[in-house]
Amino acid sequence: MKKWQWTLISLLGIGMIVSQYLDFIASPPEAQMGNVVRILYFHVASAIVAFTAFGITALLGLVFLVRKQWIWDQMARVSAEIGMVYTTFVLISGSIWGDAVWNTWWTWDPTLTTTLILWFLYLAYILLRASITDRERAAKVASVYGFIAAIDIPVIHQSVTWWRGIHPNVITMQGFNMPPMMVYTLMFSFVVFLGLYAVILWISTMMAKDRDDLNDLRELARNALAKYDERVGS
Amino acid sequence: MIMLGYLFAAAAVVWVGTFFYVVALLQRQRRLRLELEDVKRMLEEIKE
Amino acid sequence: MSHLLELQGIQKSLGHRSVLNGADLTIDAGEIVWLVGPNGSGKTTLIKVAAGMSTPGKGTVSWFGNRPSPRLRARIGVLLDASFLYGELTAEENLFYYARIYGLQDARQKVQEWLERVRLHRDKHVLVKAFSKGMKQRLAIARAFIHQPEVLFLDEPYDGLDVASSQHLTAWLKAMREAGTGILLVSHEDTAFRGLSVRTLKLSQGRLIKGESP
Amino acid sequence: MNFWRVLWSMVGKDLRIEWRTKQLFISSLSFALLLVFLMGLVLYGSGNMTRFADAGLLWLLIMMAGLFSLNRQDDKERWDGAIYAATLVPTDRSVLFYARVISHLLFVAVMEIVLVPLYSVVLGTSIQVAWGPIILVLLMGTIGFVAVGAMLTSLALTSSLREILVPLMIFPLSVPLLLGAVEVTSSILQGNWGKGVWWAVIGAYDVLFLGLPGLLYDFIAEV
Repeated sequence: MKKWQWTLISLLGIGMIVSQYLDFIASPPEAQMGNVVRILYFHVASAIVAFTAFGITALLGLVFLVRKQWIWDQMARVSAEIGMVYTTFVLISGSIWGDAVWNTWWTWDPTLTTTLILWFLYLAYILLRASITDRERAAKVASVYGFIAAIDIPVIHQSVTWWRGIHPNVITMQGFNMPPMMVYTLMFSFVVFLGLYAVILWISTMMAKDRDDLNDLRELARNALAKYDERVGS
Repeated sequence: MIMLGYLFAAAAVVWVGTFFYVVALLQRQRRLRLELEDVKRMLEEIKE
Repeated sequence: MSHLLELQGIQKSLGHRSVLNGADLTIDAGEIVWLVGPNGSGKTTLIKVAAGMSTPGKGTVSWFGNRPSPRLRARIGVLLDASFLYGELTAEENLFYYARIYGLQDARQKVQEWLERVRLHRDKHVLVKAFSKGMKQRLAIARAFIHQPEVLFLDEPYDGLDVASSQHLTAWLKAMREAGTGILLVSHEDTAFRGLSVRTLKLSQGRLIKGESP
Repeated sequence: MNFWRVLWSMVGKDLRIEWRTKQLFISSLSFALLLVFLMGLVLYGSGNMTRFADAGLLWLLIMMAGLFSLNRQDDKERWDGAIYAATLVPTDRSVLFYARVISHLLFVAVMEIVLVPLYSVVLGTSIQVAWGPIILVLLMGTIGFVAVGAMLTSLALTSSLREILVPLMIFPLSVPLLLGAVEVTSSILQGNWGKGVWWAVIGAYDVLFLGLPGLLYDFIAEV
């Protein structure tokens, strides 16, 4: 491996260890929830990554539609996949949290509901991409869909919030104030998570690009060989 | 109430998993690069 | 004088298979280009790209010296292996629908005219889903020709036609060519249009090269 | 002008085909009717539901009916590639989208005319309390749903999974619309107009999804 890769991995490893230390040892338990609050560092940070990833998918989709360069499409595709994984994390950690704090694995809380809808929306995005063979068309369709889905997310969240507003809301964050140490921990986990996202996005994009290039080159080689055979044959 | 120990272990597992995933990703990427170079070289040879 | 159709450096991949790889083509008024190439060499894809039905990965398409635009689409005609007809409409209704889409002034008259030309006037009230392959093909030809396009893209137009219809088609192509239409023709037949002088191009490895005349 | 001429030709063609193949409409409607009766059966008839559940079930029923229409129209256009001819129209390609919206809307509206009164009878819902608002919310809700659906069918046009993908995309994307429609309908059933904000959500959906696809359509209308 190259030097920058070692540096990157070491940095990542250190970040992870520090984050783990901050989460579980340095930061205090919360007054009412106790140690359960520690899930939050993981949960909220995952959510931030998921939203960022989908936002970037939508943005890069538009860039692709305008500039028509494959790299944007490849990056958008990879970003949606990462976002999907982190949305799953959010749902799982949210359920664990819910069970511990509200004594229920699932509730139709606005944020939870939106996250679940988000999960379905991008599941469809990935399936849509995978089921269209024409590369140009798949990229365009996915860009348009990604953009519309991203526009719809705030609308969905707002409407679900209003919806809950009418019905009794079991979840409140009232009386939840964070001591500075908790704030630092939360901030640090944001940094680590976003850094992790950036690294995975970057490597995966390069891989996606290389894989596409490889397939193109193989095709070229096949054509060139055919031409060569033709010439020798005639 | 969830035990702190379990929580710690679960988080640690996720971290370690992610870490090795990134390492594996880097390695896969490197192998892909090498293969790409290979095909490129082969293409050059064919052209000549 | 600009070309009726000009393709420059067209690239197009389907999946990871690159079908077109820098294809160049020009068609001028009154010219028939016969496109040949083995199965899967990208002839249909080339037509789709040239007709603006599909966007190329790279390269430019121009019609009548301009970028393809909605307005210019009224001046091209396309016939692919799918007929673009509605099974639940009669032959007459299908043609009339397309005549209306193209905004023809004398739509009714044109429809009757073409129904007679393709010898379907007796079956004009029959639903197209009951048509045989040859009848459908004849109707599809009428559908592609009815608005008198200035550039025609024909993918296997002789498919399923009987001898008489083939001769008619050849005669129409000749007449249209004389009227200044540019035609891009894909066909594995070569006897059917023997009477026409055509420029042959071969699609090979995603590029167009000069082919031998029939 | 070109656009309107093409639009009306397309809608006219759809109506003509719809009229000719009545048995398809009738079979879709029969299935929806069956659903209504099944709902009545399992819920043990009238008066067992809150106004809220009432409105919710009604809208789910309508959306199911809408999905029928989408899939059927798609099949019809797909026969021998007529759907691809839309890329050749001598006007803006978004005309295909708008023609679809209008045809679907008519189809679903006719179904609603039969379904909604029947639903109210079978499940003991007192729809007659306010015909005007009910019709308005049905119309606005259906427009939004049909617009989302028409856009998604065009997106999934060449996808090999389209039959399953369209429902998978349509329901998450139209959650606000569904919530708004249910909210307003249940208010109307209780005798008032409901909160303005929900009317606004439905209206916003209509505007957003009638407008956006029109702008983005040229990117997606091709083979």
